Amino acid sequence: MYHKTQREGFQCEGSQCEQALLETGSPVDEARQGVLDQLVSWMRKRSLFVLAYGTGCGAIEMRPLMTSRFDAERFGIIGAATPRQADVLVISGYLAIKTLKRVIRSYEQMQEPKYVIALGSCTINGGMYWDSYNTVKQVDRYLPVDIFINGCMPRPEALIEGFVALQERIARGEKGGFHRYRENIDWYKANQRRVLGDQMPPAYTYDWYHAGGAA
Amino acid sequence: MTMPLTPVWFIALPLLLAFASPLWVRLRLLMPLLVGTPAALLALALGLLPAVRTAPLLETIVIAPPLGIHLQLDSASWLLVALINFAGVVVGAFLWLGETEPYLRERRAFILILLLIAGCNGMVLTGDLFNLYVFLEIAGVSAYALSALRRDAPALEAGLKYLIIGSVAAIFFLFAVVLIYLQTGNLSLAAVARGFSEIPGPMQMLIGLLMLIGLGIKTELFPFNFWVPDIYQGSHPAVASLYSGILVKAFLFVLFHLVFLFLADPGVAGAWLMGLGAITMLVAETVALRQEDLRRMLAYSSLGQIGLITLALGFGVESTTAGGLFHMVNHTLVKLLLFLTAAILLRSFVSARIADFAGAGRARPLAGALFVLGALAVMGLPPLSGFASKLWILKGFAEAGVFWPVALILLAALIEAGYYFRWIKVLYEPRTEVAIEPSEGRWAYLPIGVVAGLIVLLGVAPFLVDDLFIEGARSLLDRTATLVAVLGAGS
Amino acid sequence: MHAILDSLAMIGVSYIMGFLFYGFYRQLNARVQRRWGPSIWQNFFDNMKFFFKSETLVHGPMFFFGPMIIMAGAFTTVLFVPFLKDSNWLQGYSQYGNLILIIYLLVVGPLGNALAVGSSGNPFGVMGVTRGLTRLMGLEVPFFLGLGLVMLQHETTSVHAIMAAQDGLAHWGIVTNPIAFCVILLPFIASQNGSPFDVVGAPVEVYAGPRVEFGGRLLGVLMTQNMMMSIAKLVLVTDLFLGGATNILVLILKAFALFVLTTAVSMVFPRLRTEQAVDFFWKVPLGLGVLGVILTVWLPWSA
Amino acid sequence: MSLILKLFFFAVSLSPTALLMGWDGHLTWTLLDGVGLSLTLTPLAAFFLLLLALAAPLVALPMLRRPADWPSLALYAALLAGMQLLLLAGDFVSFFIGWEIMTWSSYLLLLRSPRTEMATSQSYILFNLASAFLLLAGIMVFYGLTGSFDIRPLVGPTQPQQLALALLFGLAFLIKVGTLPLHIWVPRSYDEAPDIFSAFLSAAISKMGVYGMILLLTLFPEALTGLYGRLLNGPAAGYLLAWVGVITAIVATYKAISQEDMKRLLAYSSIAQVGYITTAVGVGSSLALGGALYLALVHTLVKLLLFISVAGIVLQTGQRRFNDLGRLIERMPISFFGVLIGIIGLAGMPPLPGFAAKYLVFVSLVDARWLLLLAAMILSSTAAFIYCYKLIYAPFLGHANSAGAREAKEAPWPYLVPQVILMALLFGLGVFPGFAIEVLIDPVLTALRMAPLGGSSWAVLTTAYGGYDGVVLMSVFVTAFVLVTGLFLLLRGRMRRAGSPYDLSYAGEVPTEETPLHYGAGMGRELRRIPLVGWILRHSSQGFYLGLTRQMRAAAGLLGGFYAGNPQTWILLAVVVFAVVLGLQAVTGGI
Amino acid sequence: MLSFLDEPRVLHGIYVLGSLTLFFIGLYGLLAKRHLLKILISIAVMELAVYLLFIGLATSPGETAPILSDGLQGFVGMADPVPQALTLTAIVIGLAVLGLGISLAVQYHRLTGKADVAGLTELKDV
Repeated sequence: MYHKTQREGFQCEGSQCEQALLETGSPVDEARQGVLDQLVSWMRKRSLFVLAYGTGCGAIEMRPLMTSRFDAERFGIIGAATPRQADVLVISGYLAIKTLKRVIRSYEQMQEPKYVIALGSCTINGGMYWDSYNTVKQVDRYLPVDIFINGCMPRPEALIEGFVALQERIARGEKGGFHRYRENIDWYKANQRRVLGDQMPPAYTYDWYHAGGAA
Repeated sequence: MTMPLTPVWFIALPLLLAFASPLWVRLRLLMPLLVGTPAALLALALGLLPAVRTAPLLETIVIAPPLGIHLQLDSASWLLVALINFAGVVVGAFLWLGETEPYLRERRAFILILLLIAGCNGMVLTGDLFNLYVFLEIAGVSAYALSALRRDAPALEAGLKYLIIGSVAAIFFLFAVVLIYLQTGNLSLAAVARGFSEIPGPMQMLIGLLMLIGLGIKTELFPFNFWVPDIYQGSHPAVASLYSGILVKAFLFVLFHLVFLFLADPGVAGAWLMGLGAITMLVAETVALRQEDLRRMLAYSSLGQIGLITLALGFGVESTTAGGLFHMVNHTLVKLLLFLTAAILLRSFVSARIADFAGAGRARPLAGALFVLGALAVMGLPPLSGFASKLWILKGFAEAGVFWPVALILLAALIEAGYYFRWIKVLYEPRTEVAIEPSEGRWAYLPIGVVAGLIVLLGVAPFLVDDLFIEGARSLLDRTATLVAVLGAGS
Repeated sequence: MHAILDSLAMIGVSYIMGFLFYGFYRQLNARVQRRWGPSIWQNFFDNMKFFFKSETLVHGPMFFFGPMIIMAGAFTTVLFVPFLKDSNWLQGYSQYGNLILIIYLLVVGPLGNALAVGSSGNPFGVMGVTRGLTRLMGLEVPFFLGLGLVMLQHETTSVHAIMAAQDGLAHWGIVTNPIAFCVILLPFIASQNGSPFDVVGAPVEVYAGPRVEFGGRLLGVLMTQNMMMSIAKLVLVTDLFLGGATNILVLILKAFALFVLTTAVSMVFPRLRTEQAVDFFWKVPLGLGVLGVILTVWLPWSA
Repeated sequence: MSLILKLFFFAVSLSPTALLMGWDGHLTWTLLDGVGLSLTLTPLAAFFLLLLALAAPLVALPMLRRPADWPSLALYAALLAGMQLLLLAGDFVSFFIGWEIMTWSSYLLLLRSPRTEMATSQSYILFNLASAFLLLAGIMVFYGLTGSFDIRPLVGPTQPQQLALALLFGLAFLIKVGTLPLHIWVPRSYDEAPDIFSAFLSAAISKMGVYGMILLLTLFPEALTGLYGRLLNGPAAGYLLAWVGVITAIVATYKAISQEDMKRLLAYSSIAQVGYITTAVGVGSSLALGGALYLALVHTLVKLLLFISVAGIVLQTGQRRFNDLGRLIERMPISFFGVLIGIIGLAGMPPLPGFAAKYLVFVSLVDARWLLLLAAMILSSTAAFIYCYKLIYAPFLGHANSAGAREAKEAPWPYLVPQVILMALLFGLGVFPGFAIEVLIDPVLTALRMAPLGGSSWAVLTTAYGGYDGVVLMSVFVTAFVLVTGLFLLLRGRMRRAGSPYDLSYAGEVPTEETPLHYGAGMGRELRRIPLVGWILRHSSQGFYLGLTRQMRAAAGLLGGFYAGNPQTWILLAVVVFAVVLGLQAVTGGI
Repeated sequence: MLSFLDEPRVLHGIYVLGSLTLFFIGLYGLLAKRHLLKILISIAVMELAVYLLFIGLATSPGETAPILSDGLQGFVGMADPVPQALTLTAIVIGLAVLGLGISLAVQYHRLTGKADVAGLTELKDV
């Protein structure tokens, strides 16, 4: 149930592309099937550095993950201090518009391959903030989410399950969300601009993608 | 008509020419003669040098025996005479070429300067106590008048102050002369010297004290020198250069001449003078630290150097005495340089306050450079002449194993650096708004340049002249030789 | 040829030892905290993952060369530390160096990297570098004083000679010169970026410190050199105080023992602020060092 | 005309080189009765002449840039003449003459800078003249003892005599090198001097103090040991000197860290470096003196390089404070490398010769068993890393903080040529640490009747305590570097250039030009919280000298009161003196 | 009855006392009076005291003035001529100085309206 507003519109360049995006699964990357690639995927799977972005109440659920009780480190999951070092961005809960800018900025600063996990109902459809004027309802429109973990809030066990699911995807060599972001950068940027207006973060990544992405 | 070239010309010539001044005004020869007279005397001195080096020249102009004027030109007094006349040439040339203030280029100034030179020459040459008093007064009166020549309030004030203190000094000196005559019945220096030891001790003491105060005021020693900065400040710098360069040197010479001649053992008096010299030096250098007026600063610096010379001469050892005489010469050169440069700067910048001199060295590079050279020389920095003489003095003390004067001299030099370099820094202050006017009287730099050249030359090659100073020191110190020369071997 | 093989072997050994030791450290840490902890290979995985990141951000040439310099410094350090005594192998170029050179080589790389940090333009990184340098300033004093005691004891700066002098347990440095060992122990932990003194890279306080801008493959390089450098230091201390080793197993054993000792200290103390750490070094280890100097040099019965 | 003059001036600046190559005689010049100058070139002096020969033309080159400041050039020529006289001196008089010419000409050069303040110039000249006059006093004592000005060892001096000499000469030279309580003239003058001339001040002129100190050692029969015997394994008198040096180094290092101005930082770093040299001289063994000479050589090269680079930066940006610079690496790459090599040498990092020098000093301290000194020296030399880093970070890295820094261009070639030459020299000496030992230092040590350090080849630095091989070290490092870079580039994956300098990981924030991103001046500020460092930074000896100045001025005012009166006061004073003396004489029974 | 006054010792004693008194009067005036002319007069008085002392002590009772007039060919029974000659010279010089001093003082007064020695404050330490 969406609350449509002028600011957060669905009137993008055509609902086809939007629909296509939503239906696109995560096909296995055709190019990456060699032994080395499998090995690399396996390494990636075993080592996930998490940039936990405490956007909402989900932040409180992130902490126990690292403690003795849940011990995410046994999966190779460990916190990273800066986006440059992180592999996974965890959006923990509802995303205010003010926060969105920072989240986009952080996401764009991460080095590929990078993944996004979104926690809770709020990131899926706004959840209890469905009619808030300043909360992003559907994170997927602004950032390519790989895994949604539903619940309000999801317990750490659920979080671990989500991480394991992500690890399996990585191990399978599926294309991550960052591919989607790269290929549909114009769409994402348009969505972002619609919400953020002149508060848009710098267009470094946009320029980079458009320049062909080669150093 | 052949005129014998005798020392009497040193006194007679300037006097004669001075009193014939109306003639020179008419002939427009005033300025050339102002330079020419001392120049001629300098030439005469140089001509007499070979003779003086073999034996002192004695001359007695008999009025009626035993009355007469005794003149005595030995190696020591030759140095002073040459120095006095050289300074006369330089200052005269500066006044002539430098387009200085008109009152210094008139007849009055001409007379007074020549009288001053004559008086100084006379003081140095005379072998007679009373003549000494007379020449002292001649020099004194001309100096008072020279100070007041500008006739504005500061100049008159300087003249008056100088006159009062100078007269008091002369009275004390005269008192001493009277006492000496009453005790010994003689006025001839040599004769007095022979009989001086027979005067009872307390009377010797009294005479000594009177003499010390009389000459102490004139030679600017510490507790008697408070008048100096005022006079130097009130007078034209060129005149002040004569005071510092000629007058004080002549008095200093007289003081030590008397001390070394009268006293068979100058040890005690020498120690007193050394003490006074040291105090003079330290006090003057310290006070100079605060001076904001260029002329006063130079005055205090003069005092400090006088103290140094007194300290060196008072020690009474050949090497310090030679060094002291050398330093006298150097100090005269340096003070000529500094005061004349100050005159140039004062003309351009009107005020003598330190604040008004900011950037003067950049606006007047040549004057600035000359001032720096003079300052370096006066502090005794090599390779300038001040260093050579200071080294000589220090070496004398070190040879004798007496180190406290070494320490004091070096301390004083350090304090001296404290204010001289302050002035140098101000001279080269970056200041853009210094108006660079076209400099008039470029020729004024000529005599100063000559002095500067001499300072450098004497600093680099003092060996050219060091014999003169050694001989001078010997003749100053060697009492018996003088007595024998004047009074005959039998005395 | 031998030299090349030997060098490669040293680099390999130090790398393997490095990630295994750190893997062990993480395991042990987890067990102390009643967790399972990651696998002992976890550091290797992390390292490899970074090496195979498909994107690496650079801020300019200096930013790129910094990690290269630090890596080259790590290689050089490793090659100048003799791993074994009485052996042809694992010697590297150690006979061309000496103890003081090694101590300085340990700093060359980090300073090169500090340039890269600076050129990134991130103030947090530079702040971290400054903290690192400050800590270095604090720890080097007692550390070097301890080494000075050792150099004095053996009258040489050659690590080979010092190792050779320690034949038999009774002649081990830790026995003959226990004060020196005590003096260097805590600074040694700090130089390993061990726990009470690890404020340099503290994520919460300075946002990861010097590494704030490094990601991808460059971070991989930094991790690698860190592990190798640690091993080089461990081996060095083993050489100086534990009598060196004649074969690789003994070496690993001794180094591991030392590692466990430092780990034990690391795990139980909370983090100190930089100035606290420096002050601590200048009071406790340095005081101990001064005591050592008085005992070994100043007192009349000492040589 | 101006070109010819410039060429002439450049030729003058090459005169130390010519002297070094061509001098093989003995020249005498009589000054006064019994005082003559005799000029010879001893190996020790030749070493320092070499330093001068290195510094003179390299400093002259940037000085010749248009528009030439002719007075500066003339003064520089006088300065060079004075320093050569000082080095050639076979007797103390010429030594002193050279010393003084150096003092005043450098002072006048200092005044050519528009930034020089009164306090600076006064402290410069007063301290240096105090040094000169102490020297002269020492010379006089020496003359009193030996009856000659020739520089030669004393024969059978008593201990008080030795002490007097050591104190006078020692203080003179310590002022010149600027050790601790006597250093306050250094930072100000190095900072405010003309930018290029600072290089010469730090590189060449301060070395003359070092020359003096080593010369002083040769005056005594057993150098420092003869003075108060031995302490542990070194001279007891030297122990004091060494502590003076080390404390100087420590304090100056911390002061350097807290500076916000490039040149002042370099000035304090000079003080610190010369502190090391003082320490080494204090140890006095052959190893230590070798180390001292080596340090002097390296410091000359490094400070020339750094000051010239910094002068280039100041010239091009018009800024000299760390806060106002930044990110010049892209605009002034050669200067960047100059400063980089410079700080590596300054910090004593292995591939460069700074390490060799420090190594010798460390080993000599171990040899003398002065371990506490060793620790203190390590404290200073590791703390030096901080200011070294600051020196390269703040101007070249980080973010440009002023218009000048944003629009700067590379320094002109007269600044770059010396930098390149110096870099090459430093690099060469670093690869061949034994070269300096064998060719430059051993002859000096032999001449001082000390054991030469020797070495099997130029690549090796050898001591009894072990040594290292510069060539192997360098080749290993370079190979490793090439290998690592090559392997890295073999890895697959994209390199991505940051979109802008502000593309920073900044807690999700977006920094802009206005964000205070540059950490230049603040660097090291937190060091104040360390008790010892805080104590050092809070204290200064400046207050003492200010107090002294105040007291002098007060005394001047007091005494000046005498001169302020009117004629009656003066006469009264004279009469009172007269009466008092007379009365005293009467009381003591004279009359 | 007053013939004891003719004894040289007594007479000389009186001269000494008298001239010293005069000298101190002059000194007092010099130190205590503030008018420029009074100061100059005091100086003249001091000088006078010295002349008197000189002449007085150099002359014994009964000696005649040392004037070589007709018939007198030698200095017999005359006072020592030297002090007389010297004093004459000194008086001339003193007169010159005094004249110069008074002219300066008068000029100074005309220029500034001041005649107070304590008012000479144009030149001083700054």
